[in-house]
Amino acid sequence: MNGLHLNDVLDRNRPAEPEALRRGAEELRLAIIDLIDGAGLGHYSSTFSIAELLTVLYRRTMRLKQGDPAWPDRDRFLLGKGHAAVGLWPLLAELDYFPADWLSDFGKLGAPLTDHPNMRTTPGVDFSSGSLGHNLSVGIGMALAARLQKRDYRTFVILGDGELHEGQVWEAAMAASHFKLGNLVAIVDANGSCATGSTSSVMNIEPVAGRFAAFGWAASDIDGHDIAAIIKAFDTLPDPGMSVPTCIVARTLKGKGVSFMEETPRKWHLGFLGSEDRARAPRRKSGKGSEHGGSGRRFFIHRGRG
Amino acid sequence: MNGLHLNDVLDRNRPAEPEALRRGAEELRLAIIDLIDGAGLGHYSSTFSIAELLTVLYRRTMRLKQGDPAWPDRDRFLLGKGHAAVGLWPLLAELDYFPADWLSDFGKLGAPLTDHPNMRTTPGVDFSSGSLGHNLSVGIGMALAARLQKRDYRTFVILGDGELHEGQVWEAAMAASHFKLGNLVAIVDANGSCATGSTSSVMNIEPVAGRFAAFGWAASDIDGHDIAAIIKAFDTLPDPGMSVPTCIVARTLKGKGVSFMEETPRKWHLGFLGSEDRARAPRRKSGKGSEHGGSGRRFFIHRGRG
Amino acid sequence: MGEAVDVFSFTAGEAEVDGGESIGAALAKLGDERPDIVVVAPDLSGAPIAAIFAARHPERVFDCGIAECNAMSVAAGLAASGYIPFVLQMGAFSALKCAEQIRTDMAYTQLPVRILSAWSGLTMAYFGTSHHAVEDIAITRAIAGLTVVAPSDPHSALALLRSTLDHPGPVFFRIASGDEPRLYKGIPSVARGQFLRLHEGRDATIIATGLAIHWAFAAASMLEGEGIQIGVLDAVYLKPLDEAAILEAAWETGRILTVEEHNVAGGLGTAVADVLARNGAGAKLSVHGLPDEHLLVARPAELHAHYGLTPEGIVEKIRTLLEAR
Amino acid sequence: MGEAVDVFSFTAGEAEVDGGESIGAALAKLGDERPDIVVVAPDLSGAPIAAIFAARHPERVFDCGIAECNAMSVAAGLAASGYIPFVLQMGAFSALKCAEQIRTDMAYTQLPVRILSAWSGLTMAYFGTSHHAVEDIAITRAIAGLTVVAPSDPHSALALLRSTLDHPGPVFFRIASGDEPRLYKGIPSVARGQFLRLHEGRDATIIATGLAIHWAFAAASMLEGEGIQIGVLDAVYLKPLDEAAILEAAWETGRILTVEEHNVAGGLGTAVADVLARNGAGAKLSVHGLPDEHLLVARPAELHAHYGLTPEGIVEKIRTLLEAR
Ligand SMILES: Cc1ncc(C[n+]2csc(CCOP(=O)(O)OP(=O)(O)O)c2C)c(N)n1
Ligand SMILES: Cc1ncc(C[n+]2csc(CCOP(=O)(O)OP(=O)(O)O)c2C)c(N)n1
Ligand SMILES: [Mg+2]
Ligand SMILES: [Mg+2]
Repeated sequence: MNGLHLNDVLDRNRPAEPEALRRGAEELRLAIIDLIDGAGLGHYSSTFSIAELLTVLYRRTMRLKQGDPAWPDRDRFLLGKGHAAVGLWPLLAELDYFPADWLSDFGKLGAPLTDHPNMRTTPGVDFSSGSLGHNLSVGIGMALAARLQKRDYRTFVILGDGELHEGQVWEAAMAASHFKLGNLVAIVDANGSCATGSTSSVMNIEPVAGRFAAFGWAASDIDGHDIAAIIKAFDTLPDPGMSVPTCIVARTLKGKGVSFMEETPRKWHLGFLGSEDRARAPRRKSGKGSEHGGSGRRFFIHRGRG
Repeated sequence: MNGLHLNDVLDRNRPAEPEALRRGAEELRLAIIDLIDGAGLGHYSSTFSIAELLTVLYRRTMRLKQGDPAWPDRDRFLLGKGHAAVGLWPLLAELDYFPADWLSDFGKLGAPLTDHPNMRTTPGVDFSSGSLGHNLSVGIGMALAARLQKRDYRTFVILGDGELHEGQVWEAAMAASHFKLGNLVAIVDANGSCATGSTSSVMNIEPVAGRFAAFGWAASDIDGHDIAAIIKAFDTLPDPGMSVPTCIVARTLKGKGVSFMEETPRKWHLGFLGSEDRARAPRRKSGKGSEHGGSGRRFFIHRGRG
Repeated sequence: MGEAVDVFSFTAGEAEVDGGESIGAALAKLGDERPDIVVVAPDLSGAPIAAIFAARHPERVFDCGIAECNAMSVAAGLAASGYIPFVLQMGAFSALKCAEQIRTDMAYTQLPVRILSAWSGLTMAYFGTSHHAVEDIAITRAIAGLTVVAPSDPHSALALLRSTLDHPGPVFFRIASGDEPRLYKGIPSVARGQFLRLHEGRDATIIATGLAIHWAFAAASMLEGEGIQIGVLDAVYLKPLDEAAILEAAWETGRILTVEEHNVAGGLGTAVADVLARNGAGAKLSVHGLPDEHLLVARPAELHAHYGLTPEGIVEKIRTLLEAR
Repeated sequence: MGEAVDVFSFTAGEAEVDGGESIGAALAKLGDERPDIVVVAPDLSGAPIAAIFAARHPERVFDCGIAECNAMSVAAGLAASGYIPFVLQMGAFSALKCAEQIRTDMAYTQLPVRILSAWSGLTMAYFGTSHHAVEDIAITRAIAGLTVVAPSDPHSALALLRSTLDHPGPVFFRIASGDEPRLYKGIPSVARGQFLRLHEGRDATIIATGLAIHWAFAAASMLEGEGIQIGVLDAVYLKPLDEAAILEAAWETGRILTVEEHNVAGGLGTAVADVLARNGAGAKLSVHGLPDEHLLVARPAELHAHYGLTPEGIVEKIRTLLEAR
């Protein structure tokens, strides 16, 4: 896929072009639409907000080994907001962590690729998630392990902004700075929305960077859809041997890339594209299209009548 | 006791003299020694660090009604660090919330006065505690109730500094400012020690006021043994109708008042005074003295051999 | 309609169900009558069960964000101040995540909090094991002073909601999706600690709870055509448990099958076994539910079929039970 | 010695017990042998079980402060990175407070975390209901993929510690105070899912766990003087449960008494009842433990006496059981 061979080590901050990464993020969105079409259900808007972040991480920033998801020196990646797992699958397939044809079984009974990440079924998933609020703690365990093993891998954790409501995140935030984990990087997907409404109107989390800073982190905001800004933030991470964990607050749009999702991101927290929606959404040329009729379904808010 | 009659309303910020309050705190410590002597076990050092805070709250600051622990307009008091309950019992007895002779049964099988506060057995306990980290959340419920009922009572919550490790405290801290609870006052007993060691060496919590401020509170430090400073902080609390919760970080000494406890507060987290210790500790003239021999026992650290 | 709809449709609260009330509508109506009812809903104030109430009484709804434990203790504080809080929780994150808050802040203190634990069992199974709520009967039944009920349709939900309203201690409602099809014609009258009888039996008795009672009832109807008479008891109360009904079933039909969307270790089946064994009732017991192992992840209907949690699966279990010895 | 000492003495880890090893000493020794063992201890790194290890291997001990849930998930992260973490927790704040972290981060993921849940049952009962750990058997047994063991003395603790060391999934150790008097002369050999037999029986069998096995053994000795032969089984494995031993006891002695420091709803008694009823074993069962109600608060010894959790109380239960029918 990416012109790489099995067991090639993919170095950190490899020279991927910003423009190629930008296109990669767009392709990822299209692949996500295809995957959810196949499964008949999925989390569009939560995944679209991190498309650029995931693309830069997997295609440029993280040290990985093609085809070897268990390589001990790989950088670790944890998806605290596990409901965006569908965004991982195309990237992990590209790394030859599993056969690409697994993608077509996404969401099926007994299939390895599931709606939330499961480390026991999907090679390349460093930890399972689904319950919000656990994975920053798990990341601390991995970062402590790196130090014990004198390895210099980094552990990246993407958290939802609503996920910051969970107290365990703050237990972990406290512990990460206490343990001086310069090898831990938290990325908050500040897409402004949780399930019920705008994150801060449901339960205020601002100032996000200010809160992490008070908990002992080096924290700053970036535009989470600006490839150049993401590259700059990741390229200039402190050495993993340093003693302050880094928090990057990525300001994003929930539903980014699909106009009607950007407008009503909550409706697209969970659903699938119905026929009318599909006509309006961007499509891959090769996209098989959904076999499902009907309009988008929303889990928490209300069920459409159509 | 305090020259008051049943059903007298005790106004907020009543004119209790600083010197009398200072003496009151000392008397409270002596009463605590007596109570623990009677029970044969108790939390000295955690209670001694809040003697001044409790004394000013109950003898000056809180609006209460003599003999009526369920008066709807009373200010509420929650002891997040429930293991300091023994410090409450003399103060609640003084308010005629229960007969003074209950004190002599403290800690006995079936007695209403227990090592941790139990709202179902002790009139005047606004909520039970024992598991650290819950009571700030409970206080939010009470503060929300005040607003719904259009009552202007305040809810005070004393938290241990180790208790701040619990994530639920930060869930509550987030919610209190979000709900604009100007009628909620958190007092952190920053005595510098949790069970295993110094609070911040076990798990750093500093800057405490800075963390609360980042979570939307008006927060500041005071000397928690300086009666004048405590009075000033409590007398100048914002009106309960205001929209920002207040956090007072009281810098205290764990074991304050007993030299050998101040020196090794952890050893006195839980224990009882043995004969040698008793000779060194301050005593009430009327103190009955313990029937227990032996030296102090420490729960978490190690058991003495003597 | 796409097939996704079965999985997540959750209309309770949004609409009248079959001309009757939904849980959400009922809660809102209770809220009209009783100013002491408040709702706490961690990032769920827009969910149907809470939404009608929220629209009518916004000042009495407190969303606490995605902080389930805080929501529980806040509710306890409200209850200690004279309110009857209904805390809406997702099944996977209620008993399992907040057991300590339930035990310590509600049960120990005996406060009238009501936990609406919705999307329990496999309702959200598609999302992975993290979203399975198949341990909650075991957890809640072990907490002294907690009442545990499990409505099986909107009508029994209403009956339980209303009849427990003034119970002095906490009540845990184990709700599946909340928009199960109607099972009871009218609002059944429920009494504390009693099962509801749906079908008279002679050859065996099925005791089922929640969604499972629908399959059980269908199974009994299927068997009736063959002349096999199966009693069906809806375990709407899980604690206190209807010991008298269990023993009577043991006595009268000699064979009992329990069915539930819960781990067979520690659920309704175990609770029934407990009653039988302690009372020396010699009935034959078969326990049907989710195996005590890592469950597959898929849509609920697929998993129900896979694990035999269907009328057909139950018929098969009954046949085996009838053949035993 | 003041009487307070009985309540809280907790020497495990501090010293050799009866010339044998304590849990803390054993853990430290394992740590010497195995560099992959780490300790996580929320504000408990100075507690005896952790302290010797901490003195010898400070770089492998992570105190997480009073944040039990975080400690659990941090341990899971360490386990996913090749370590065998031992998480020391207080009984009241382990299964009850962290059930979701156990289920989701350890059991779902099948990671080799060991939870040392100490001060369980009524060990800390003096501190109030918040410190009672009497729901943990019910909670842990309902979690698929979790192994649950309950050492009853330092020797069985060692046996369990060592024999489970390389088990691929998570293991929950239900430990009372950790310095119970010695019950086993040497280190017993334990096999996964099997009880230990302490006494041969004919008239009835007592199945007890943790502290209760001490009283059970004393009761059996008392009854032996009267010519009554009571089998005694130490339920060191609570999950998987020793179904074969239970059924054999039912078959051979016809009468079973279970004893535990746990709510009688959902504990060992319920688990044994479950096995009996599902297997149609007609044995008479009596379940002895803490009543399913608000417990008194006092020192453990006072509560044990109050609730009949003593050799004498057990003798009485056995007499009633022997008289039955
Ligand atoms: C502990 C827990 N509570 C509730 C949920 C249900 N849930 C899934 S996604 C979601 C909203 C998450 O918001 P956010 O973290 O901002 O993620 P986003 O969807 O915006 O990416 C909720 C409440 C969950 N998965 N885990
Ligand atoms: C949830 C919970 N975990 C652990 C404990 C055990 N415990 C009792 S007191 C204590 C230390 C508390 O430290 P701090 O909050 O600073 O209070 P202090 O004793 O200094 O007043 C601990 C860990 C508890 N009561 N609750
Ligand atoms: Mg968000
Ligand atoms: Mg302290």
